[in-house]
Amino acid sequence: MDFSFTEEQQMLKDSVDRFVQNEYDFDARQKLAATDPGYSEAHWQTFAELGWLGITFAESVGGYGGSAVDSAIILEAFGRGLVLEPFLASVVLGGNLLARAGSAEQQAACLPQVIEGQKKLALAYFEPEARYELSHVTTRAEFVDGGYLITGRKGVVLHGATADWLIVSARTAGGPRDVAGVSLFLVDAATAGVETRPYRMVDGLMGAELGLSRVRVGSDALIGELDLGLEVLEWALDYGIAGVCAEAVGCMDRLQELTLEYMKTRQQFGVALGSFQVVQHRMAEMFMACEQARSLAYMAAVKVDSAPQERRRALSAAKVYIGQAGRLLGQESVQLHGGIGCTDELNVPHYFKRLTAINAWFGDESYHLGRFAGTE
Amino acid sequence: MDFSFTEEQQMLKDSVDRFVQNEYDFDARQKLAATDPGYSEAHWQTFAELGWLGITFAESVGGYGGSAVDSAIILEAFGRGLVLEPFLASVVLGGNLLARAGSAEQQAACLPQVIEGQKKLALAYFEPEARYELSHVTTRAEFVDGGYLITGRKGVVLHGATADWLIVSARTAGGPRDVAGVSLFLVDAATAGVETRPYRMVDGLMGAELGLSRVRVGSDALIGELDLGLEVLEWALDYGIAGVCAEAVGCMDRLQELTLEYMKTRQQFGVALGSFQVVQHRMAEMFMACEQARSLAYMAAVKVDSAPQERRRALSAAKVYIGQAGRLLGQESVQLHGGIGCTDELNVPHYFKRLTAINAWFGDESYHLGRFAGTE
Amino acid sequence: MELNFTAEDQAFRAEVRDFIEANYPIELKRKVEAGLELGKDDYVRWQKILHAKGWIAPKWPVEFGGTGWSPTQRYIFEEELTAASTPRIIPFGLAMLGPVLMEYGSKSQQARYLPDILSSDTWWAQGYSEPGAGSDLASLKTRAEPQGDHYLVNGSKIWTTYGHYADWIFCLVRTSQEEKKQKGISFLLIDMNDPGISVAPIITADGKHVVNQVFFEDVRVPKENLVGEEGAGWTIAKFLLGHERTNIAGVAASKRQVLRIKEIAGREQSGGRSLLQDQRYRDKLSQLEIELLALEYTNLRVLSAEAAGQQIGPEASLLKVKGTEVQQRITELLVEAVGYYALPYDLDALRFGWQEREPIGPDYAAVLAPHYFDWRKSSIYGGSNEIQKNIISKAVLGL
Amino acid sequence: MELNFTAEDQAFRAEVRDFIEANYPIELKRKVEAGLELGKDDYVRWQKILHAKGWIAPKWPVEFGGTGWSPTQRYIFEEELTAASTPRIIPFGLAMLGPVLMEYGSKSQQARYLPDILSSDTWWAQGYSEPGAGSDLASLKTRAEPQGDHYLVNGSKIWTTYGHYADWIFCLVRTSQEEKKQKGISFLLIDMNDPGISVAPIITADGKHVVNQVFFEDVRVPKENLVGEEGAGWTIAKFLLGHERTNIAGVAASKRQVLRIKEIAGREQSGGRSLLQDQRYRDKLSQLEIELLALEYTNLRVLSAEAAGQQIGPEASLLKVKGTEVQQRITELLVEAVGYYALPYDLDALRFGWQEREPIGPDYAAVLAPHYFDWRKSSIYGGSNEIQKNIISKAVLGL
Repeated sequence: MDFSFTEEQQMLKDSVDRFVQNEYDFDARQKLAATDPGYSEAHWQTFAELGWLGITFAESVGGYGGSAVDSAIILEAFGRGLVLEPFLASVVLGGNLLARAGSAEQQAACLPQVIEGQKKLALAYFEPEARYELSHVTTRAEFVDGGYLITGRKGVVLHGATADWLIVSARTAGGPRDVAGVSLFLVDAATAGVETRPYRMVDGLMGAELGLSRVRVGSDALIGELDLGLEVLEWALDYGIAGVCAEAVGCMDRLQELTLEYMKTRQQFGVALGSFQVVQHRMAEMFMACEQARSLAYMAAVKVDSAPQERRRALSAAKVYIGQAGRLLGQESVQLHGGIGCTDELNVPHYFKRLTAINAWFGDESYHLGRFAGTE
Repeated sequence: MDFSFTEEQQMLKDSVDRFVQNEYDFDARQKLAATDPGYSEAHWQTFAELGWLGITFAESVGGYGGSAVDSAIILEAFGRGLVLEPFLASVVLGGNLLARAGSAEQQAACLPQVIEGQKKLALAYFEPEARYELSHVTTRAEFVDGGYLITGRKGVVLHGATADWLIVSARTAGGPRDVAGVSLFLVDAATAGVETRPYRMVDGLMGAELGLSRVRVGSDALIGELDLGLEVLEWALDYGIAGVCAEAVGCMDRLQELTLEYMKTRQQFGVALGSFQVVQHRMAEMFMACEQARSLAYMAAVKVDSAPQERRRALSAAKVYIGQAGRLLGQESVQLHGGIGCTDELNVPHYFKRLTAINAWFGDESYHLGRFAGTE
Repeated sequence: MELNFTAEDQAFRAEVRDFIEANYPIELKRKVEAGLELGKDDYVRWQKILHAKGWIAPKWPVEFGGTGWSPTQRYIFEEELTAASTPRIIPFGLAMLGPVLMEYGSKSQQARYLPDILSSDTWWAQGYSEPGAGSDLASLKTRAEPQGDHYLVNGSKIWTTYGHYADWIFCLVRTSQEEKKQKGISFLLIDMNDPGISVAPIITADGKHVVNQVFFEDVRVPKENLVGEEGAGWTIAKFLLGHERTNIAGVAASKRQVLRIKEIAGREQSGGRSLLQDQRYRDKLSQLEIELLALEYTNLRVLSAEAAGQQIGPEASLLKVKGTEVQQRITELLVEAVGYYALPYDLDALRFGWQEREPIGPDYAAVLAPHYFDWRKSSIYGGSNEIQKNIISKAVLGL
Repeated sequence: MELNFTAEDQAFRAEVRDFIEANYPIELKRKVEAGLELGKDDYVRWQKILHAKGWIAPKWPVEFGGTGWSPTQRYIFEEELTAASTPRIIPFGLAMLGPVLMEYGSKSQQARYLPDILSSDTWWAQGYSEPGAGSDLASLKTRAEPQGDHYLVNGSKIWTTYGHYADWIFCLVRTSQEEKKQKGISFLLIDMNDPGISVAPIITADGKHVVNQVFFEDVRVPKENLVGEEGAGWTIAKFLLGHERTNIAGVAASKRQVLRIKEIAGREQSGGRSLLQDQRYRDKLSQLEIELLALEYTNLRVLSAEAAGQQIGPEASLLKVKGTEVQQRITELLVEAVGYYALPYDLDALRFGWQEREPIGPDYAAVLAPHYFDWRKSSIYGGSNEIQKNIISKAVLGL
């Protein structure tokens, strides 16, 4: 029973913290968010050089053999800076899925370039009207002439328009909501028939709607087993949950610092706001929620590779708690800041927005409360 | 749109308030609660003399033609004093049910005596394992020799052991949970085969388990239509809900007074507890909850006689809100009183207990949240 | 106790409803229902329609252009306006400055300003808050130094709603430094076209421009623009606090929003059925509806007391706190309803709708998260909910 | 980061489990599982069993009779005791006075008192709170006037848990009136058989007698019963605050209670299925389980830090607040589970179970509402949750 980081992990944490500290002040972040790709390609190269993009991958493909705890360390630090780069999309979701279920050829073709920052992955699993039901897949992949023709629509693909490869879930058998019959395909984004419509999201990150119109891929584009893609997809999204939980803890931690600082300096009625007992108790509630969220985020990272039911139970618990804690921290920080907390120019509401977005990703509190109960 | 009381209602309220003020101080109440019937027969006679027992009944049977608002006025005042007498059981539940669905003969035989305080009614509708499902009736009434033989068990009959007549729900057709096939019977408590096991409840009121073993009643014991008893039963319980909502408002109001007084006088760290802002805001929350509960209690009383769906929606809304407000007021009052708030000798926890009991009667928050949604 | 409306009230309601149906422009209604941005023209257009009918200022005395309605009629009127999704009546002139001028203004001020308020020919803004004075309004610093026949105004006001539309602004300013801080405050009317005034937009968390910071640099304001005595500003501000609280609970608007939730949740899918049939979501909605019922009947109790001639006191604080809690909860449930499609952000779609473009996700989704973020302000402005609880604790509970 | 237990830890857990299974009397286990009352004999019996094994005081240094276990082992030990529904170890002697005597007591005090604490031959009570001094402990008034070789003690202590069982009581008393109020407080050991002491029962809201008020009237206490210096009482009390917090979160007990909820909700019927399958109830339970998981992992983080040699500071306040919130929520869900059958109240059934009598409702129901009422105390005693939030705000956040 040991919650401490290894020496390597501590060095990693220090290194990411330093990057965020030096390169990611709020104004610089906002400028980046307004650019066309919505993040910095230069930062991305830095991530690659510092080895962050390969942290969780096997050494055989050029990675560092780390775990979900390592990527959680990176994402918690990213959370503090509201980092915009597509680490979650390309490394945590796309990369890990490919590393787990992709063939040796697929891995060799893609992962080294992902790790070196030359190419990016995105995971296209959500469909309009699916809400959080993973088995709701209407995009179809037909087996034709020794390959597949994929047709359908995917929604809210995280960093979907800047990805070089898309991992797409498509139905190869069964009806629209059957659990079996969903397969995963690795699709080059430049393939004819792939159309992306990029947009900014409320938290400054980039999303895209994806149209697939008779997109032709070879039979080697299939990732993992035919019809059995859902299991590995769920695992990858649980990995994503561990990631956003860590990121949310970074957001909450920073929000708490910012609000605490404001409470100590902002004067009303001739005294600092922080001298009011109501403020003190509310800050204490925020502190407790943040600490407990951190505990569950650690648990989540450690349990990503547990047996499925144990993993689901842990990840859903963390997601529920962090959704609620994130709402508390976000709303209270805005409230305690008063009018200025509602303006675009202050950083506080942007943390609130990111926490709100995180709650919607990979299933909200209601969804995970249900999944949690189902793991008994 | 007028929330004010009529002159008669104001007089009624003053009169009940005066009674509670003079006759129902907490020590006297606790002594009464420890007696054998668990209440005062003398008080009951006073109620009769003051006309309270006939308030909602038609003048034709000796009543005063009042409404649920009138009985709410009485019960709100009773709530302030934690009054123990079986007004809810005999008048609100039993009396009103009989007045609505009983034959002219049944009414003439019973209601004048109920109004004059000579006899009491109790309503036996709940069965072990039924939880809040009214149609869960396994007690059977068989038609034999021109009358009925009733056999079964009823649980937690409010003031069941001191009642002279029991109104009993029993199945005359259908399976254990069918909506149709439940009938209501007026049973003399002295009939052979009726067995009651009385007990005190957590709030000091009296309940009873009821055993019915081939209890023979005439065909004239049937109240209302054969097999269609559930509808009138539900109406009577909604009348009961309006009653306990009003009583709960009285409890909350008094709890709030008591706590406020304590906050103004109790010193800690050299100042009154009420000078702490955290206490102030929590008292403000209690005030708001209590006022809103009062609004819904008025609504509940007025809507008792509305069309069924409108009635259900209003009564369920009130019950949910008052359950929650009652918990808040009860728990916070105890917490703010500190150690003394956890002792049997202080009145505060007894209000908390009554509010807790009220939440369980006639369906708790969860049950009524469901019924509320079902009225769309 | 009679909680139903009288036949006269019902007839009045029908009259209001008929008028709105006949006169409310459909293109305006569509904007309001979709939660899109209204411009100055939109507001003025609707207000002039009501003015033409004589219904623009129901709370004003009849001699100034009011309607002479009872509190219940006014309540019904507001209910019907909201139920029909009409634009809100901009309060600064009609609900705020108007009553102030009637109570404290000179005859000539009344004659000069009231008609244009009534006809919506002048757009007024409110100059209260300052960067350093939020909930602690009395610490405001904008100075108005008496100099001969005018005041020289220097300072800044913040959170000025629609300051960029305003022709005039009424301000709390400090005309004296020496006295107890409340006593040095005066109430001044300032022409927004005066030299030395500049307006800087403040972009709120939803990305929109509604509020502003207004700067005053050596602005010369004639002394005749002072309302009441010098130093009467605090008294006037407190008087206004009462008037600002008209319809503070926002019950009718929240009822309309609940219908919107039901419509949207009825269209959203969850596990093969509509989200509205999902018990977990439905329970949250039921809980909200019950809170709203509690608020509605509390509001009606206050209305009933008002109609019986009682003064509304700190009960208004309850309506403010619970009203905004309900409103904020509504915005949360709307965000929850659309799941992933709460995330795309498109400023044009938020302001003007998707128009000719294909929507990203369902067309109703674009406004929901921004509204959620933006509406956090409701528990901050108009006396923060913390201030309201202080008021309850002091004025009602005596703590 | 390694969140699983080591093989050694697992082996230790097995050893503890085996010992309990072999030595824990079944009739005691049944009482604890049903939530019934334990008498003095019950507690002492179990403590003597642990003492015979040498496991009664894991936190004590080995030279005084401790076990020499690591923090993780102690945690596992507590988990196993709780999972097996053993009676709680009465803390006043073992967890509280023991460490105080080791830190502040004289050699002769240690020699005189520690062995009987270890063997449970002396039952100690704690004399801290007074009728006028709740959360504000420093304002206590019980006086101990120095008179030659003894103190003359007058005053009263309240909320004395099992004071009616106690042979001895350790008290905070005022030995000086003149100094800053914390400084005049001393720590005194008093024989409950001394003349002038009387014990009055306090019946709590559940109807039970556990706590008492203890009165001191001209009680003569030898000066050798003073622990530490005169005036050191406040320092000792603060030292104790740390020790009192062992297992303050109560995770293992709450986990056991969650199993109990599942068992009861699995037996209760709701609409033709078990209550545990009712989504509305299940969601509340899931939410509770998630809160408990958050508490458990936070507790483990604190344990891990402690094992790494870090001092536990105000984090303990978090564990107290969240721990009692979870416990109280458990009692609420149990009451909800049984519906109407939460209402019957039978003091004998509450204390001793239904025994030969037919239960009213399910046999597990009688204790549930009384426990709910009684457990409100958990957020009041041991430093109320309000005090804990003050501590967090000051000691952690610097407000």
